[in-house]
Amino acid sequence: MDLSNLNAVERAQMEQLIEQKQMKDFLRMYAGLVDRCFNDCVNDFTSSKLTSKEETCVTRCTDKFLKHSERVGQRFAEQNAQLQQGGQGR
Amino acid sequence: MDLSNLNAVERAQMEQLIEQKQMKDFLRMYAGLVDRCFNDCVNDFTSSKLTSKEETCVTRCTDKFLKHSERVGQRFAEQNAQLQQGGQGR
Amino acid sequence: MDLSNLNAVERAQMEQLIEQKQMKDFLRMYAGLVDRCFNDCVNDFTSSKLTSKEETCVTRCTDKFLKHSERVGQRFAEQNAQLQQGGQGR
Amino acid sequence: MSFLFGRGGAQQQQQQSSLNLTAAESELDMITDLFNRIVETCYRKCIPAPYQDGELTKGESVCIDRCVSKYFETNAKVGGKMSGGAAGR
Amino acid sequence: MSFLFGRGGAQQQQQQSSLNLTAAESELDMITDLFNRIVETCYRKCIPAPYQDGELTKGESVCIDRCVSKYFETNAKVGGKMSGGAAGR
Amino acid sequence: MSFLFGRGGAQQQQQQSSLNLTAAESELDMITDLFNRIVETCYRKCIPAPYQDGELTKGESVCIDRCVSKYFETNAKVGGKMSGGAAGR
Repeated sequence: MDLSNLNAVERAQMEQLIEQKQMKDFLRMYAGLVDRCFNDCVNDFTSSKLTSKEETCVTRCTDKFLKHSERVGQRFAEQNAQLQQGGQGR
Repeated sequence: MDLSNLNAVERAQMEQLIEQKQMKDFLRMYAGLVDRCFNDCVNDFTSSKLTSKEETCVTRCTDKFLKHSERVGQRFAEQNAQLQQGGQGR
Repeated sequence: MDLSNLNAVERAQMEQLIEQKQMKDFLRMYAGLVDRCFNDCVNDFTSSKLTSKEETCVTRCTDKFLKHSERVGQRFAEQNAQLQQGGQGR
Repeated sequence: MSFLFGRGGAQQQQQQSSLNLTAAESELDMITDLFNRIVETCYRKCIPAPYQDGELTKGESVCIDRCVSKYFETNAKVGGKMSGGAAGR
Repeated sequence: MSFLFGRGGAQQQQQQSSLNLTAAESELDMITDLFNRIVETCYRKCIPAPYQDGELTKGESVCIDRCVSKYFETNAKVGGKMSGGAAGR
Repeated sequence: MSFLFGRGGAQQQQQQSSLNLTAAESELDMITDLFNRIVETCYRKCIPAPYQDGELTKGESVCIDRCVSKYFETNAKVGGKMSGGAAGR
């Protein structure tokens, strides 16, 4: 993303904005992760506490998703860089 | 939610903000309810008016969802209060 | 949508707001279209390029969706006009 | 002093202007949201994959028309229940 | 000059006030979002179509209670993993 | 009077600055949204429950790589149709 047409004041404001958005996006991802793992793992409502099977599933789901998200991030950055070089620009 | 670190002016602004958000959230819930009940109940497109079977389904769906939402609200408030007392903070 | 209670300055601001929202809504529709057609058409991950079958599906999906969206727009405008006349307000 | 007085008057106009715009903006958002939901829902109900070609079939077109009509009717029905019946919140 | 100085002091108060409100607003948004997700998720898990009538059955009510409890437990579990373990971003 | 003139000049700078930031912010939002959609979609396509363990299998990793690549290709394809073909709105 090209920030070179912003002056110093704008760049500082943009950096603060990016920081706020990153926090907001982290919270969004966290909420989505809870939702996904609950939906995939929790189907037994004979008790009000998670069964040990459900706990294990939630743990694995969280680990898998975070690693998945990291890998997508790497491939995404590569694809984005290719687009920039190919001159398809933005 | 702890509003005690806000002064009187801020508290008034927060109360106005909460009011706006409640309205926005009510509209969001209403739109989601229409969507859910339409998806669950309406599958017959041989006519452009709701059949009486579809009308009944939509009525029941709406009633059930509002009672469901009320019950979740009660359990949610209890869970939230437990978290506050347990000192797990938020 | 009744803009007659706005004065000239407000009307100009509203028109600018509508323009920004239309751009935002176009981008939202574009992103949703990519997501839908990918979900419906792309299921073969034995290669990293779209197969010709997947390409055809994506093309048809895009065409169908845009025509669908256009038709919904026409019916939506008619329904909205009926509501205005019926005095049910909004 | 008239400068301050004028600013006060301008502030009041500013607030009323702001309220008018906020109300118009809320209405626009609601209509846009309703439209987007109908597009999404009626596509799912009327136009299933796999896609034979890029045109709408006669059956799909008729389905879309009826779907939009039924959605508006459902929207009104639910709205009626929520303003008349017990609030659930 | 005191006019300018006063405005500077008012600006600092404005910023602190703004931060307090932003923090309170963020917290409100998070709680609202959590509530809405639980309503959505537990409806899907506990109350399937077709709908026999407009009341909650005993079974549905019990399911809702347990669903809310389990969701909070899942929320805490995932939160614990994300603050303790490796960040995935 | 120079005060008023200066404020006018500052206002123009303010507007241009505001436009630059708005454009940069829009771009950031679009990229973030695309990333989030790819994470969601490729997880659904490549990593089905039940979960045997907390690591990605070799098959899942390869699927993710290809899914990201295909998603970018689809994104470009749809974008091309929408700028070149008939607008549907």
